[in-house]
Amino acid sequence: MTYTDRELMVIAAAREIGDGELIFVGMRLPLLAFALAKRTHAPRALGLFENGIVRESPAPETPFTISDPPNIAGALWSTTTGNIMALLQQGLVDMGFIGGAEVDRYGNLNTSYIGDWKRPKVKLPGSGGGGDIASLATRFVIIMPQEKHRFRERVDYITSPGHGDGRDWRRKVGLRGGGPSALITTLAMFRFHPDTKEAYLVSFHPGQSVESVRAQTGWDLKVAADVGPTPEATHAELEIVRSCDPQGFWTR
Amino acid sequence: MTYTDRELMVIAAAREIGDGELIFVGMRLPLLAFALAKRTHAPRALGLFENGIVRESPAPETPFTISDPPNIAGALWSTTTGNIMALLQQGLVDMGFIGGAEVDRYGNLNTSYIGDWKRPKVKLPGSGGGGDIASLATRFVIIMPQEKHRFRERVDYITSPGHGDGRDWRRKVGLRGGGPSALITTLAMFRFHPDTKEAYLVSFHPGQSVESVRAQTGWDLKVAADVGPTPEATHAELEIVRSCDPQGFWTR
Amino acid sequence: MNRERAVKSYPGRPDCVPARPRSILGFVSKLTSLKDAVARFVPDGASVCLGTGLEAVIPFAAGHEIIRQGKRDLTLIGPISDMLFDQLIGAGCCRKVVAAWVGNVIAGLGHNYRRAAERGVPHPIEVEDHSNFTLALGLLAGSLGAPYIPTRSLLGTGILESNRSLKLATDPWSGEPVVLVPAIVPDVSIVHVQRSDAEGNCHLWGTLGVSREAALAARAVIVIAEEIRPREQILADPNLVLVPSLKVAAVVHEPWGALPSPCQGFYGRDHDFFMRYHEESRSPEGFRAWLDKWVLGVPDWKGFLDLLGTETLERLRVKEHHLSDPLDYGAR
Amino acid sequence: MNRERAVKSYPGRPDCVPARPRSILGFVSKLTSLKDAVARFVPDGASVCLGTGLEAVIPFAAGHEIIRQGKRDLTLIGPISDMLFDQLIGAGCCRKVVAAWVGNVIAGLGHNYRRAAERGVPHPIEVEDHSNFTLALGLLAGSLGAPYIPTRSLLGTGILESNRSLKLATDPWSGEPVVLVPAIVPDVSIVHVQRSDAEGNCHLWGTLGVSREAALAARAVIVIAEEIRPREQILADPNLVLVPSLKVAAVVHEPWGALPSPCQGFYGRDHDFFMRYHEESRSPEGFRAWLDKWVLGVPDWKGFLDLLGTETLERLRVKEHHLSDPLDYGAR
Repeated sequence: MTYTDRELMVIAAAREIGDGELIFVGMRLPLLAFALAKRTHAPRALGLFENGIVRESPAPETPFTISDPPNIAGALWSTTTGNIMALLQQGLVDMGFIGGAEVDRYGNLNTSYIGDWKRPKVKLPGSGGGGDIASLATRFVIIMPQEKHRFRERVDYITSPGHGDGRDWRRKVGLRGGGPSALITTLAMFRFHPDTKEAYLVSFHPGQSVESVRAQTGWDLKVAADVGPTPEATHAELEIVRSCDPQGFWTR
Repeated sequence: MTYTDRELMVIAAAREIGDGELIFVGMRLPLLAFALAKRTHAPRALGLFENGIVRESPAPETPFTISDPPNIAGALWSTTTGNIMALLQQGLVDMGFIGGAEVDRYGNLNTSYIGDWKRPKVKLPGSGGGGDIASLATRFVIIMPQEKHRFRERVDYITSPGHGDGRDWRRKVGLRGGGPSALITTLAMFRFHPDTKEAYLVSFHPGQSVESVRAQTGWDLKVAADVGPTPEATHAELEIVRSCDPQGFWTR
Repeated sequence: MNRERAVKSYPGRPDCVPARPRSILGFVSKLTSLKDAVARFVPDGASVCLGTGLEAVIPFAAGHEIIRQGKRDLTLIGPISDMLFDQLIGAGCCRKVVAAWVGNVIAGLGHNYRRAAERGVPHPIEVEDHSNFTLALGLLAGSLGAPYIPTRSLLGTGILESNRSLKLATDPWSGEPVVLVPAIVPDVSIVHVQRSDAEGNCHLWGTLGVSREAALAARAVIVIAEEIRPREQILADPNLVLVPSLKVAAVVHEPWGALPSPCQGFYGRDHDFFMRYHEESRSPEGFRAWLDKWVLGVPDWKGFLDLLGTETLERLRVKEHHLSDPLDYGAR
Repeated sequence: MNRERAVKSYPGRPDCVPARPRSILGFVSKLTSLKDAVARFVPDGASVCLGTGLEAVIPFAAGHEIIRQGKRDLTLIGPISDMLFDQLIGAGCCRKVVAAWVGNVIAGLGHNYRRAAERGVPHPIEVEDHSNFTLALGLLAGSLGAPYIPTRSLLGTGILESNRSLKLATDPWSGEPVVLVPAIVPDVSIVHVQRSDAEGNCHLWGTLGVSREAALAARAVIVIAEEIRPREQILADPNLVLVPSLKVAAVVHEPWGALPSPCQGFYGRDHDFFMRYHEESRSPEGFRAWLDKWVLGVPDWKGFLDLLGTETLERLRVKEHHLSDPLDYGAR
């Protein structure tokens, strides 16, 4: 059974969700990943949304944005953005998903400025809740398309803090959250070294190889000793993903 | 038509309320004063209550406490204590009423400790919202029984700040509210000197005199040049007060 | 055991990142008896926030159960607390009070509070003086996971001297003085609400006071509800939900559980009860007699209500109902 | 004239004690046309908070009227703003943006925002970068009348560098670094709600975002309502009232006024409209054409709805109604 990179990204993301965990979800692929996890290995996971929503189960039909009425009806709680972010700052949120325009070897994300922020080449939309999730969640997972120009040795601007310049940078700057635990791209999957906190390749998606992934990475990429193909998407997983995205708006 | 000291206190307090003003009301006599003002010269005044209530009109029957259900039904707003106090800190509240166990010549109030707070002779209930009203309201009015031992040269402990040690003390300590504008007692009425900020006698209630009031004041009392009897309670005023306190629970 | 951790007491200033109440998460029913809820989630030495609705929805049923179980060394946190803190102090349950006002609102002073603070009877207590605003801000900071919140209230007062938890500082923008109020994080907050489901998704309306901040700031929440409703009925209005149920450790169905304080839409205030308590608690012996009759002399809240009598309940019961307009959460 | 004072624009960091909107107080009807409300309460140079419900209840009707009236030098304040800020920037109304995210949520980048920030087209704008949390905390501080609120978010980020309004400081208790977020006090906040009375006592439910903090922090509030209801119906649920009406300067009855964003219980999101805007606004000419058609080419919101067409409205209208359980506010 064939599937798209995005479908595999959703499935890989879902596998990062533990049962009973509090997950800061957000839009697009993470929303599908949350729906998948709930219907497979994490039935007791809870989803948080920055518009003020806590949901036990995803909306019956996948909303385009987190504020679409179907995402509010049937919520466990509909409160203020501040009260949701407060759960992050209280240290209660186990994991959050973040995307980015640029990432570097330590998992720092830039969604603000390409080039010098004083005279930007490109003005990106900004943090949204990304900077808060990256700062405060117990761990976070990065989901983004992989292209060499997006995978930088050093990002121009840190919007969402990863591991800074590595090692105990987060502790030194006073960040309480644990930082990025995984990086899921259109080509591969990365984790972060427990000591150096540098991203390393753990698996490549179908049709990819260590070399093809390295070719789309803007730094001298470290590779796991046991690197191999990303675990296949199962038939059951794909059926759920497709039932949540029948038009393939997100995953095609 | 005869009336009690407390009835006159209510009437004098009501006269301190301006039309269209935001008034931090509280319990007991101030609640009656607010009801009276609304039905006479200040129909557009609004009442705030520290349990989270904003009312346009007093409850149909005078409640024993501000949290009795009749004080919530028909409110303009029922919110948190914090949101009500926030209106104070925003500088939007024109006047608040405060009582006290002890007051001094500069209108500082003590409702916390008689004697040294480390080894108190008497432990009083504490600030409640009094310290906040005194700190933050544009002005406040003190209502309390007058006895020599309660009218101290200097209070043992400042719970609700008046004019400190006088002059520009409030500005020096950083208080934004204007401080006490009037002191209404069972015997008389006082105001505060615009420069020295010291309380001085402006009028005495029926049966009292400058001397009798001075005899119940614990400091060398200043007296207004035009001191005289407190303006009489009118028949109309008394009828309203008595209709709000038919059992005389508060005013007898 | 995990549950114990969720309400473990922290010495000194509460850490403003509460322990994750892991075992509390999940969708099992949390319905339990008041006895069990207090036994499990109000350990000796815990900091307990209650009386968050000011003069309304005071969880007297829970307070009396705490007394019956002889809890000790509690830190009581609440804005004005009305008569409840005075009872807990007189019964010897309390080591420290963090409050803006302690007494009997309608009658004035709290006799047990005075005896404890002035003469160490039944034993000495520590008092942390607040105003209603600084207590609300401390709980708000706790609910935000923020270390503190600055305010311009209480500048120049004795409270800054007697309450060592408050710090004087300078607003770095204006250079003006501010008071920093540190986060208050109760080990457990006990809130009385009109209705809840079995998981702790609950609705509170009428007087809020500091109930929301107290519930969000706490490491664990005990919900005492007048009514237990099916989940769909509660989640039909998710904006009204007081606190996410993942914070709730126990749900107790205890009708009339706030008496003699009022509960909007259910019952009014029993004014006379407060007045009688004030008279009867003037002496330690008088208070002891009151306690023996109303708390220790009955096995549970049902026993209290029986003593109070059905006539009183009938008199206090709300008879004129005023219903709000329903909200349409329709989505398609 | 007093009214003008209530929305007077303050240079630099907003003072966190708003001017008392005196003339706003009092119980006259504040019902007015959107035209008048924008003309009187959104002066050139004002700081305006809108789009407080994140992707829902975005006051597009008000935004389009601001463009039609050619307002200039506005400071736009909002968390994610979706498409609205991009439109106001492209139309040349905006001097400064205070936001966590500016673009088109469903489609990504905001073309006008990019042109203005990268090339000064139609003219340069100042950007104050926030996260959703720091923006919410800034408005919360404003609503509290507090000068600032500390947070542990954004430590080590570029936002602390590019947003000079944020200060790095030390928690005096733990000695750990914190970010101080100064109070944000909009001259006027524009909130879209389901229902309001003529005085501005209003009910908002569904997605709240930062709507409450924004309304409480502002010097004045413009309420845009789907329905105008009699006062008794609104005050039958005083806990749901968003902001005390004394803060409200104007009440505008503008059904469908949040389209193409959704409004819980009334209508869904017009997804296609956002996608089409993204395509059509790629070039300045394309945006101009879009603006001429949808905003400048119509006299008012009614005109916009006519262009949109009744089929679209019918498609978006909520047809499955889910009503909440009424609340009993009975008191005796």
